[in-house]
Order: sequence, then C-alpha cells, then structure tokens
Amino acid sequence: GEEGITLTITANAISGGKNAAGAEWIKQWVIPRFEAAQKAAGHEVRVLFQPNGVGDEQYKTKVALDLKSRTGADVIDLDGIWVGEFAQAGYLKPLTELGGTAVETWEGWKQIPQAVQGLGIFEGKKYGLPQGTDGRVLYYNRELFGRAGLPEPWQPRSWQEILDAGAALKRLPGVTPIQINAGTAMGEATTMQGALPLLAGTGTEIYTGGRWAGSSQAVKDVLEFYRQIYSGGLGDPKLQQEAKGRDKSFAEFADGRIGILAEGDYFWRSVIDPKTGVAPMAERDRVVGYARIPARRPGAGVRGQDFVSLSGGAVRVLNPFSKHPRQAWELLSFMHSAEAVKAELAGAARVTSRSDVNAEVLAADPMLRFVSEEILPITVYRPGLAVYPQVSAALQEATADIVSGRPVQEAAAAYRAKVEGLVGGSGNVAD
Amino acid sequence: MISVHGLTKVFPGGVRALDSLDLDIGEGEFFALLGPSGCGKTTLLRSIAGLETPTSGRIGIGGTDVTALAPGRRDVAMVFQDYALFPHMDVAANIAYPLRIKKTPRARREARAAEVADRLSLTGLLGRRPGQLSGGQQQRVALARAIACRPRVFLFDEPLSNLDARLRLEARTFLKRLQDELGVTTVFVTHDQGEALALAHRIAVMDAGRIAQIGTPAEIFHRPATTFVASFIGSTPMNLLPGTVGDGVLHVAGAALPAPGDLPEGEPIVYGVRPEYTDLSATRREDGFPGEVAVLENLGTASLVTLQGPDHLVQAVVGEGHEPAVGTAAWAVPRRGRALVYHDGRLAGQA
Amino acid sequence: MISVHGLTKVFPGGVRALDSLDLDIGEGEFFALLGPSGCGKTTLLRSIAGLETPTSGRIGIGGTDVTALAPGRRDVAMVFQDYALFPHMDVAANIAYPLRIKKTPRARREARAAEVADRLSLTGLLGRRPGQLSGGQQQRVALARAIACRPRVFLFDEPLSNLDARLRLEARTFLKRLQDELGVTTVFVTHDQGEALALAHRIAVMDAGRIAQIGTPAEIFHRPATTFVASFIGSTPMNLLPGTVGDGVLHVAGAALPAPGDLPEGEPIVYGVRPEYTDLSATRREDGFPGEVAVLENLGTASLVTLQGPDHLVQAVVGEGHEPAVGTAAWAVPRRGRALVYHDGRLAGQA
Amino acid sequence: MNLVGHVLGRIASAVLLAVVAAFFALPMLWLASAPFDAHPSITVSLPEFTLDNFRAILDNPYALGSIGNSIIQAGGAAALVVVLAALAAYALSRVRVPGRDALLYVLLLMSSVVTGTAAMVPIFELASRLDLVDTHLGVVLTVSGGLLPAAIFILKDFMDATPTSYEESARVFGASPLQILRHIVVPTVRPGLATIAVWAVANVWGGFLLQYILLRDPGKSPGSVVLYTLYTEGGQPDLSLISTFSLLYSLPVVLMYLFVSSRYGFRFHGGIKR
Amino acid sequence: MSTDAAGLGRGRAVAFALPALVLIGTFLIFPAIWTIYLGLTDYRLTGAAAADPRLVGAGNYATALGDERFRDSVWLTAQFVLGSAIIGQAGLGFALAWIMRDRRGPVRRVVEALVLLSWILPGSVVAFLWIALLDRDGGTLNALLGTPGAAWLLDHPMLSIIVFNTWRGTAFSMMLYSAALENVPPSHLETARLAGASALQQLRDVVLPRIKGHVLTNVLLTSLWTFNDFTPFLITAGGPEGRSEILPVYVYNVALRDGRLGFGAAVSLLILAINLVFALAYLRLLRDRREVPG
Ligand SMILES: Nc1ncnc2c1ncn2[C@@H]1O[C@H](COP(=O)(O)OP(=O)(O)OP(=O)(O)O)[C@@H](O)[C@H]1O
Ligand SMILES: Nc1ncnc2c1ncn2[C@@H]1O[C@H](COP(=O)(O)OP(=O)(O)OP(=O)(O)O)[C@@H](O)[C@H]1O
Ligand SMILES: [Mg+2]
Ligand SMILES: [Mg+2]
Repeated sequence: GEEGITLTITANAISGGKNAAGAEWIKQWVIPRFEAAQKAAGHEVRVLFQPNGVGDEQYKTKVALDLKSRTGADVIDLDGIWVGEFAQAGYLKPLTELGGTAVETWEGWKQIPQAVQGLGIFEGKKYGLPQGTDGRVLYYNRELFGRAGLPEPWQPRSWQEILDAGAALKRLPGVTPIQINAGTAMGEATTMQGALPLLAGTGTEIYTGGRWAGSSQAVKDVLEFYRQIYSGGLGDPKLQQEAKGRDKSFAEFADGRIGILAEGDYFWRSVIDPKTGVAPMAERDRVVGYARIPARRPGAGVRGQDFVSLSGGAVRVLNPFSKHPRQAWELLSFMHSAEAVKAELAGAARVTSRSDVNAEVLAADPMLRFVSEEILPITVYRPGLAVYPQVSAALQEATADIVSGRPVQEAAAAYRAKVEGLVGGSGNVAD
Repeated sequence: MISVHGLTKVFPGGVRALDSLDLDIGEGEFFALLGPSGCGKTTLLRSIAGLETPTSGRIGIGGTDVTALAPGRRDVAMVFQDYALFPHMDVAANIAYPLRIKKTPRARREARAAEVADRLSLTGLLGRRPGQLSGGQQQRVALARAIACRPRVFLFDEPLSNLDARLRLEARTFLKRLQDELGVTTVFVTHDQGEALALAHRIAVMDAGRIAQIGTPAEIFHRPATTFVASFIGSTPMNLLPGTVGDGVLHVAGAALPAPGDLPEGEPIVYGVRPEYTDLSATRREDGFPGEVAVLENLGTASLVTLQGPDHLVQAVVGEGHEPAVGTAAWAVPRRGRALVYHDGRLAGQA
Repeated sequence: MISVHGLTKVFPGGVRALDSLDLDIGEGEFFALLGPSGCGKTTLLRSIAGLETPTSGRIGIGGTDVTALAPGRRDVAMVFQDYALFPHMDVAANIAYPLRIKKTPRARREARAAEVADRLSLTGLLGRRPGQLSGGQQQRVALARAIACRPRVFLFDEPLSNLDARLRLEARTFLKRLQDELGVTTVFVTHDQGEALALAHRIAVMDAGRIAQIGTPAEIFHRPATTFVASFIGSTPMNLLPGTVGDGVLHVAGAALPAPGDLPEGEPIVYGVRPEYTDLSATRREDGFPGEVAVLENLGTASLVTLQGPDHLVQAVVGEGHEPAVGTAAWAVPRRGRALVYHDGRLAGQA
Repeated sequence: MNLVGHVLGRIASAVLLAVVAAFFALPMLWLASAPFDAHPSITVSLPEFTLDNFRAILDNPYALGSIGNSIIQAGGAAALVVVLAALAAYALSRVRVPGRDALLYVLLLMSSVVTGTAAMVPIFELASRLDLVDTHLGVVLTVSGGLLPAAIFILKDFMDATPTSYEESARVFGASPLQILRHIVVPTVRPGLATIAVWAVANVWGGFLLQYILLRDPGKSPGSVVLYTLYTEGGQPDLSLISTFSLLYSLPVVLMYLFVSSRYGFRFHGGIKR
Repeated sequence: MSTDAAGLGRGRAVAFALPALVLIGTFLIFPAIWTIYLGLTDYRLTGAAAADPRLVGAGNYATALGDERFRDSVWLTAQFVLGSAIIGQAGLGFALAWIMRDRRGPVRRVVEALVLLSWILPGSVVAFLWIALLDRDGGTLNALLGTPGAAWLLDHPMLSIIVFNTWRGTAFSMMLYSAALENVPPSHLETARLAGASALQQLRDVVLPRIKGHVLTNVLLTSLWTFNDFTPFLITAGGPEGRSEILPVYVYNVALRDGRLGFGAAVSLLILAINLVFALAYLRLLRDRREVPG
C-alpha cells in the first residue's frame, strides 16, 4: 500500500525572497525529519515543497483555482480569515473527516488556547491548525514623548488621551503625531490596525449574531475619531493615500518622525528589529514603548473591557482532494509539534499557537510576552466569511472619505449603503 | 505554337478585360501586343502564363491545351514590368532561382547561371543585389533569369518601360538580337508603337479586349485597318480629318481630293495621312489643307509643323532647312497614294 | 530672367550633384535641361524652386537674389513628375490650392480655377478626384494648378514621363502651344532628347553636375560639342567609332575617310555620324564601314539597320523598300559633311 | 528654403528632441545607478559603488534560472506567434475570404478582454483539463492565443504591402505556395517578422498573473514572477535585490532590441488599407 | 487554379490560417465564451457562490451600470485613453516621427532607442522605475524640480499614469507614423511649400489626409491596448481612493481582490462592448475615407 507516497506542502514563502525563513524551515527541517520519521516507521514518503512569493490575493487565487479543479498541495498555508469562505466553497473539509481519529487524539490541541484555535474553526468545525497569532498595540517613541513633555511609560485610558498626547507631539517640528492606518491604499492594514480595534473600543464587533455593523453610532464614533486625527493635523493624510504608505510609515517611525503608531507585534519583530528588521532601530528596546489600545472610555470596549485588541494569524489546512489524507494529517500534525514549531522560530521570538512553546521562547522578549499575556486575553478575531473582505474594503473606503475631508455623516451613510449591497439587503445589517 | 481561342476574361468587378479573343502565334515568332492603357494586354499575357483564370475560352501551347494547367507547369518564362527581381537574393541566386525550383543540383545550376550571365555581360555583377544595379542591368538580370530555365515561350510585359529614353533604344536592339539568336517564341507587351514596330515579326493591336488588327509592322504601319489603329501607329500621330464624298471627289477640311473608287456618295468619311507623307506648300493649293503655322517641333533631322486651320489641326514633317516661320500661312498637301480613306471607321481605300 | 552662378550642391552623403554650375535663362524662354539619370537635373530645378539649399553659389530670378528666399516667396510654380495632385481634393480644389494658400477670396479663386480649367479643357472634370482621371488629364490638372497662380517661372520635372507613348506625343504639342501663348519663362527637365529637341528654345545638356553644352536644338543636334552629347542626342544613337589620323586620312573601322584640317597626326580620334546620315551600299566602298546585317528595326517610314563589323557595330537608317536582308554583307557610308570628328572627347571638326 | 528659418527650425527640433530624450531617459536612470549602490534607495544618486548586489542576486536560487525560463517562454511564444501569424496573415492577405476583416476586428477585441483578469478561471480550467498546468508549453500556448490576433493584424499590413509580382514570378517558375512563402515572402517581410517577434517577447516578458497561476514549480517561473518574490516578510521591496534583478532581467530584451534594430531595423507598415 | 498571386487557392489558404485559428479558437474564443457565461452568474472564487453559482441573467450588468464606481471608472478610462493613447502616444509619436522624418545619424538612433526601450522593458520593472521617479520623498523628479514632498501620485494620479503610459507606449505610434510618413510623397509637400503653405498648412492639407489610414490603425490599436492596460495598477493601485481606478484595475479589484468573478466577467464584457463602440466609430471614419478614392 503505502509504497512511494508523495506529499506536497505549499506556502506563500520562498527561499531568497518573501518569508525565506519559513521556506528554509520546511525544506531543511520539516521535510528531512518527516521523511526520516516515516522511514523509521516503515513508510516510504516523499515530501515536496511548492514555494510562492507573491501578494496574498494572488496566492489566495492560485490556491482557490487549484482546489476548484481538485488538485493542489496536500498541506496548504492559508490566512485564518479565508477558512470560512474556502469551506463554504467546498474547498476545505473538517480535519476529522480527512485525518480520521488521529485528529481527535492529537496531543497538540491541549497546548492551543481555545481563542487561538478559533482561527481554524468555521461554524464549529475545525478546518485548520493555527500557526500562531498576534496582537495589536500602540507603539510610541519615548524620545519624542520626552521632548513633548509627556509622561512615560504611557498608557492611555481613553481615545481622548491619545488625542491629547497627539496635540502635545504636534508641537515638535517634522513629527507626525499619530499614525492610525486609514484609507484603501493600506488595504486590510486599515481594518486590522485601525477601524476594527477602534470599533471594538466602542463595544461593537463588525459581525455579531449574523448581522454586520452598519451606520451605527459606534461606526460614527470611529469615523469621528479618524476625523479628529486627520483634519486636526495629528496625522499625515498623504501617507494614507500612497500605494506604499504603510512601508513609508514604518520607515518614518524608525526615523523618529512618528509619535504614536498602531501596529501588530509583527512591527516589533520584523520591522524595527535592530538586526533583522526592514527598518531597523538600533535603540529599539530603549526608544520604543508600547501600550494597550484603550476603549473609547474605560469600560466601553467589547465585553465591557477597558482595553481592546485585534488578532489574526495563519493556519495550515489539509487539501480535501488529497490522495493520502491520513499521511497528510501526519505531516500537518508533525509540522505543529512543539519541536517543529520551535525549529520554525529558529531562535526568533514570536507568539506561536502553542502555549508550551510560547512559555519557552517568549521569556527573553518582554514585548512579546506582553502580547501573549496581556493582549491575547482581550483580543478579537475577524469573521472568516466570503463577504468579509468586501465589507472590510467598504470600511476602508469610509475611512478614506474621512481622510479626504468628507463629513462623518455622509461617509457613514455611504458605508451603510455599500454594506447592504454586499451582504444581501438591510436585513443582514445591524441598525 | 501558342493558340488562343475565344478567350474571355471578366474580372470580379465586372470589367471585361478580354472579349472572346482569338490569336495564333507561330513557333519562334517575336510577337508584339500593342494597345492603349487598359486594353487588356497584360491580362492576355497573364492568361497565357496561367496567372489569370480565363472566364471562358481555351489556350494551347505547343499543341497541348494548358487552360487548366498551373503556371509552373506551362514551361513559359515571364519578365515583369518591374522585373520582380528578388531583393534579398544576389544576381547569381536570382538567375538560378528557376533551376533551384526545378531541383537542379547546385553545381549544375551555378554553372548554368554563370553561362547565361556571361552571355548577357553580367558576369561582374553576379554577387550584387538588385538594389545595387542600374535599371538596364536589372532588366538584363530579369532576362537572364527567364533564359536560364530554357522555356518554350518568353512572355515580356513592357520590359523596357522602366528604362530611360536612351537606355530604352539600346535595350531594344539588344533584345531583338537576343531573340534572333535564341529563336524562342516571344510575346511582348508594349504601349509604345515605336518599340512594337522596331522589334516584332508581327503585331496585334488591341482595343478594349479585342484585337483591332494583326499584321507585320509594315502592314500595320501602311494599311491600318481602322481609324483606331491609324491613330495609334506612327512616331508622329496620323492626321485624321473628317470629310464627305461628292461627285467622286473628297471634300476634306477645305481641300478637294481625288476619291478612291466604290465609295457611296454623300457619306461621311475620315481622311488619314501621316505627317511624314504630307508636304507643305507656301502657296494656295486646291488639294492642300489651309492653315497657319502654329507650332514647330524639332525632330532632329526634320521638323514637325502643326497648322491651325479654321476648324482643324494638320501636321506635316518637313526636312531640315525647310521649316516655315510660325504665324505664316501654309497648305498641307497629302502625297499621292499615301492617304487612307476610312468609312464607318474601317479602311475603305487608298488615295 | 533666371541666373545661376557657381551653384554647387553637395548632399550629406558626399554626392556632388551640382558642381559650380553657371546658367542664364532669358525672359519667356522655354528652356530644357537634358541629361542621363543622376546628372543633377532635378537638383538644379529644385534649387531654383528653393526646395534644396545650395552648398554654395547664387540664384537670381528677375534680377533679385533669391538664394535665401523661402520657396513660397519666389513666385515660381513647379509641376512634378508624379503631378503631386492631392488625392483628397477634387480638380477644382487642386487648381485653386495655391490661391487658397495666398488667401484669395473664395469667389475669386473659384472663378480663376474655372477660367484656367476652361483653357485646358478641364471644365467637365472640375468635380472629379485625381484618382478618377486618366494620366493625360492628371497632367493637365497639374499644369492648371501651376498656371492658376500666374507665377513668373514654370518649373517642370519630367512632366511627360508618366504618360504612355501616344499621349506623350500629344501632350508635347499641347505644352509647346501653351507656353507660346503664355510666354512664361519655363525650365523643363527631361531625359528624353526627342522631347527636348521638339519643345525647347534652348537646351542645356548636363553631365555629372556640370553643363556639357548649351545651345538651340539645331546646334545641339548638328554640332554636339562632346562625344557625351553626341551619344546622347538623336532619336537613334549616333555611331561613334574610334580611329586614328594618318596622312590626312582618318582610319576608322576598316574605312579610310577624308580628315578635316588641323588634326594632329597619329592621334586617336572618335568618328561620329548619325544613322540618318549614313547610307548603305551593297558593294564594297573604301569610305564605307564593312559589316554583316545583324538586326533590322522598323521605324515606320524607314528602317534602322545594324551592321556587325569585325569589332564594331554601325547603324544606318534606310528608307522604305530599301531594307537589306539580314545576314547579307553591306557597307555603311557616312554622308559628306555630316560626320563629326572628336579629339580628346571634344569636337575637333566636321567631315 | 529660407536659411535663417532653416537654422532656427533645426535648433528648435534639436532642443525638442533633447527634451524628449531626457523625458524617456529619466525613469531609466534608477536602473543604471541602484544596482551598483551599496545602499540603494528609490532616489537616483551617484552610487556608492559595489557589485555585492549582483553577488546577492546570484545567491538567490531562482533568479538566474527564471531569466532562462523567461527566455524559453517568451522565445517559444514569439516563435509560435511569428510562424502562425505569418502563415495566417499571408493567407488572409492573398486570398479574399468573406468577412475576413470583420473576423480580424472581433478577434482583436476579444484578445484584449481574454488576457484580462476575468477570464482567469476559464483559462486555468482549460489548461488544467489539457494537462498544461505547470508546463512551459501551457504558458506559451495561452499567451500566444492572446497575441495572435494583433500579430496577424499587423503582419497582414506588411504582407499587403509586398508586391505580388515577386510571387507571380516565382510561381511561373513552378514554385509551390510553401516555397514561395519560404523563398520570397518571408525574406521580404523579415523586418516585419522581427518587429512582431520583439513585440511578442516584450509582451510575454513582463507578464505576471497568467504565468503565476499556470506554473507550480518555481524552477519554471519566469523573471516577472520571481521579481515579486524579492520582498521581505512584511511585503516590503528589497531594493538592492529588486534593482539588480531588474537590470539583469531587462538585459536580454535590451540585447534583443539592439540585435534586431541593427540587423533588420524596426519597421512598420500599417494603415488599414483595402 | 486560383487567381491570387501565390496560387494558394481557398483550400490552401484555409490550411495556412488553420493552425493560428485553432490556437485562437482554443485559447481565446473558448475562454471568451465561458467568460460570457460566467458574466450571467453570481460566480465567486470562494464562498458559497463558488460551490453553487446561480444564474442571475443580466443582473450583473444592471449592477455594474448602476454602480457609481463603475461609472467613475469608465470616465477615468476615457480620460486615460484620450490623454495617454490619443493625445499622448499618438500625438508624441507623430511629433517624433515628424521631427525625425529626414534626420539620420546618432541623434535619431539615441532617441529611437530610448523610446523603444521604454516600450520593451518589462512592466513590473518599469513600474518600479516610475514609483522611484515620482516618489514623494526620495523621487528623482522632486529632486530635479526642487519640489520636495510633491506627491505626484496622490495629488495628480490620473496625470501621473497618463504621462506614464505615454512614456510607455509612444514607441509603437512613433514606428507606425515613421513608416506612414515615408508614404507621403515629398512632391506633395513640396507643392504645398511652393504655394507658400506653412508647416501647419502642409500637415493639414497634405500629410493628414494621406496618412489617415495609419492614424486610424494606430488610434485603434493603441486605444484598445490602453483600454486594457493593467500596468498603472502597479504604480497607483487604482488609488488614492479610486481616483485612478481605470477599468482594468476595477476588474482586477472586483474579480481578484473581492473574488467576484461573475461580476468581473460581466464588466469585462462591458469593456468589450465599449471597445467595440470605439472600433466601430473608427471604422465609420474609415468608410468615410474610402468614399474618397485615392
Ligand atoms: N485584378 C483586376 N480586377 C479588376 N479589374 C482588372 C484587374 N486587372 C485588370 N483589370 C482591368 O482590366 C482591364 C485590362 O487591364 P490590363 O492590365 O490587361 O490592361 P493593359 O492593357 O495591360 O494596360 P496597361 O498598358 O495600363 O498596363 C483594365 O480596365 C483594368 O482596369
Ligand atoms: N537627397 C539626396 N541625398 C543624397 N543624394 C542625392 C539626393 N538627391 C539626389 N541625390 C544624388 O544626386 C545626384 C543627382 O540627382 P538628381 O535627382 O538631380 O538627378 P537627375 O538628373 O534628376 O536624375 P533622374 O533623371 O534619375 O531624375 C544623384 O547621384 C543622386 O543620387
Ligand atoms: Mg499592363
Ligand atoms: Mg530627376
């Protein structure tokens, strides 16, 4: 039976390019070890890696086309947000249907917090294994804070306190006080780092109880906050419109030209890391501070929280059309073993999905420990539905409207009209 | 050698380029097709070559019916007006091209090309491209290419018309000698009557898809069968003047001239006489056309005088030293026996 | 009227098309520029028009120096070989175009176009496009356009060469009359010597950017100054045979001929005689060039006979009915006083 | 010609040409400086000269091979397009088929739509059913289908402009249609074929989406796809790699241009004539 | 036997054209018909509609025509085509061909090489070059003009991509017009000059009527290509706020980013229809020309 089985892994990672470390891990660590382990167990298994190095949309399209024509890799990397729409399209099946009883009895489940498991769950069924997660915080530049006479360490308790800090920073020449992503050029970053955390701070989620947030007071409050920043001279509207605006905001923060920046922990790890970052800050640990994102007012956040955050993360799924689903599960679970996950980190610190690994690897990095301990408990995930990207886009457009000076009322109404069109009528929209 | 029967060609647009045309050309004959632009000369030539499919009629070459045969299998060679030398091949390759198509071995065809080139004094040019040749040289290369494949029939479509006046005269003599030597049946299209007269054994004058007259150059020149042929032939245009017959006398443009026999009385006729056979008189003559000298054209050894009459123009050729002054009165007198009388457009007699 | 002094034109590629050329053309003169292809005729004409900037030298028209004047301001009209009629304008608009550019009011220019068209018998064609006209009609439209703006000078660049042989003869006479009537100074380029002889008051024969000879048609025809001009002029090419002077006698191609005075003894000369002035003798003659009749070409009222000698070709024109048979032996005898002797390429005497 | 006006006109046109040349050269300066700069930024500056970037790009496992793939795919497509378009254009130019021009226009219009994003699913499914996914041939065939109509359209103009007397002459000598095409037509329209080949290569060379979707093995990816991998984890362009690779990746088309323009010259006929 | 020059005949002509037609049929017409079908459904790449697309008839078309973003996009595309294809590429291409018509030597070769290079360099590379050129902070243009901080791509997105596309595509027009101008008989120009016509009058009276056919071919092809040109996406991504979202970018965003393939297919067909209107308008002009025998 199992003579000469071939399994394929695909991911948006490629040697010498995008996510090179991930690609190396698969090629150098996962494949040889898994093959060796299988051999030891008496199975002849060959594992191939199909790298990619493109934009997320293109990667998603290619994977979808593969699955649509019932081909493709056996183990596939996906963004957690795509799980729902892929499942609806029949491109994914619950893990248990594919991997059999081995799935239920996998040791790893115990190590993945329930909230994080949610990344791979759609309509109550587990479709994928989460690779890791993250959290959003407010970064601030301590030096600028010092020069602006602001207290430090800094932890705002309401939106107003952010604005106040911005007003103080505004007095420094050549400094953009606050960068909260807005506009369509930033794409999903606007929703993730801006609109949704703010919305959570008003106690609302974008999709609850089968209905999408419309032009509610919550949405208007969010837009009003944007307005205060971008028409009050606290943010740089141009930055929100450039195609490469987000990259530029990174560079400016690293340069000490942005006071406060809302970003995920990825920013800390990969952007301003003194050694490996794309916009390295030699004095990161000394200069950069971080704070939880406050609710609009204390206690006004979702679940009555004082502080809020938003999380995302990638998952790995099994191809339902795999010829060898059980072996594929073995491979998938192998890739999520504690040992493998540690190897994937390759010494770097990152919030993984496994608590056991986190406890070990985050010890050295206070920022990531902060995310893992302080942020994950208060965080929110996005709905993994097919129309979500479009609703998100509508939300981005609404923020873009604000940045370009349109009144809050109008932008909110336009947003609501769009959402109604997208989700099939006002019945599916709250307020 | 070539026989054409009832050949008709109607082009898709409805133009009847050839109209039930019959023609027989003998073995070894140098045959000219002459006629004004658009009369169908090229169409006839191309039909013989097989490049046009006749609407009806038959074409035979050397006794076999070739009407349905592809051009490449008719064993004819054609020289086009623009020579159609292949611009990307050198002279040697151009000359050898027909042999290459016939799969002659390379060595044989190179030898043959060199031999033909030598005969046409092209040896020094074998390595050149057509673009680097003068018009006269190009014409000789085109001839060489046609000769190289030793066809049964040569077809030439105005091969001299792209040469300048001087070269044309030289090429004419050259072509005539070549054909004499090779003895290959040759059909030659031209609209220059001088060329046709000088070169051909026989000439067919065409008009609107039909043949107006076939004959030797002398027949065509001296006894043009219709006013159309008469007006077309001659290095200076023939005087053609309307007149009537009355009492055995022709009344033409103010002159009374003797009439040939059997012309019906009172009928309109056309009186034709070549300027070369018209003499000028400074004094009034009954048998002369009156006029005032309007134009004098130098022909080299002679001059062409145009007389403006009350309502006619007459031309006469006068020898060197006999030119009248412009503006003086003169009478143009046809030479006896040299004039032609046309009735209903056809030759009715000589006077 | 037109004076050209030291005109030189060197093209960017280094071709010296005109080489320090001097020329004076009188008021109302019909002046022909004649010469082989590439001798610079067109370049000279275009320089007069202002379409080429001379490398050095001056050009005057009507007494004013126009060397630096734009073409549109020289008050000349030019007719190109291809007529250059604008295909998208009808005949009336084509004729009126120069007036339109000169901002003549519409009514005035329409009237003028109609008047000129009437003179050239184009009235019925005013509404047609050039594509719907025959070659002869196109030529007349081009003339009408040139006439319409009443310039001081007409410049014609081979206006007849696109017409077929028949039309060319008619157009020639027409052009000659028109120029006589209008009396406008006209410079006319051609490479057809027959045309130049027939039309011009004076002819300049050009060779390689220089003028080889200027003179009336008769001068050029009867006393060509160089062998180049001699070979170029004449409706059949002049016989030019090399020979030597010895004891006051010319030894040319097997014949002994009387020499004109003052030729240096023993020098090589070239003996020229026109075929028209060469008679054929069937019997041996001391003063005749021997040869075998190789080619016979019908010229209409005469025939051109080519004799192949041991190492020369001689041509003679014989009258109707006197044609020898091909292959027979004959002697070509130059007529007394009609032969020209050239020494060092220049005319040295008449014999 | 008025001498002063002539001189002024020459000066004016020279100035204009200089401005145009600057306009066209300006964007390309970056490509000339950044690859040699130790710290390339998006600003054109005198480089702090180094060849390290080239060493780095050579270390990339896919970079050099991808240029080879581009050559295979673009070359294959260009060859296919030139051969098929020449045959078809010749036939269409010489034989009157009813509705020929309308057909060409319709195909031309379709080609622009089908090469767009919306037809991705049909094209992918087609390729996958014909077993062409992840093959060079699949890329070559699909891009050729899109390029052919315009190629036929342009080549037909070339064919229409060659005098038919060449072909008739060869035909009287007994040459077959294929011989005529080989011996006479192809050599005389060679500049046109070269132009079409360059145009086809340029079109395929930059193509990304179709190639990305049709190929699986990065060892078969063309340069356009690999160029997109030269981003960091955060989706930021790695300027030193990108500039260097861009230069290497542009080099073959530049060389091809130089070759073709010196050998045949770029020449267009054109004009819809009938 | 046949009447065409090469003796092809209908049968062999079909055989010559067949390989190309088969390839076109398979990889062009077949997907096109499929796309037409998709345009009638609510098909999506993912989600429930991917598994089970429903026929919506003309629904997509109604949605598109009613969508403000689509209409804006049509308008932007019209500006883009008019600005970059007709005025930019055809205009500049003609100007270059005209200026260089009787110029030989290094100047012409250099200008031609630069123009042609912009045409053949790969699109993705070219996009980087222009982003680098127009960048707000480090852009070469700002450095040259001394306008640091001028955000060309944000403040003038359409102008930027119009200039870009002019830069990108002028080569084709230049080559075509160079060939066309060689067909204008010099004697016609000179006749006009002798009559005293100015350069503009010469263009109007002699050149343009003569090269009308070339102008039409050129305008037809360049507008068609510009209509469907996706490269501007790589520079502005349709932004800011959709202010440079021309139709191909719109389709990309709809079909790929939003995954609405059925709708995207419908929009593609609307683009085809607009192209068709263009083409018919050009052909109409052409027919007007043909009434004038040349
Ligand atoms: N392919 C064609 N389609 C339609 N009509 C044609 C075609 N070829 C020739 N004709 C017409 O047929 C007639 C005869 O043409 P042909 O070319 O045989 O004339 P020609 O005597 O050779 O004239 P020319 O001296 O001008 O060459 C003309 O009226 C011409 O317009
Ligand atoms: N624009 C040009 N550039 C370079 N050389 C030229 C140009 N125009 C003409 N010539 C050359 O100048 C010489 C004279 O040319 P021109 O056109 O005046 O001759 P032509 O006597 O009119 O000849 P044809 O009878 O063939 O018209 C020729 O050698 C020609 O090749
Ligand atoms: Mg003909
Ligand atoms: Mg000339």
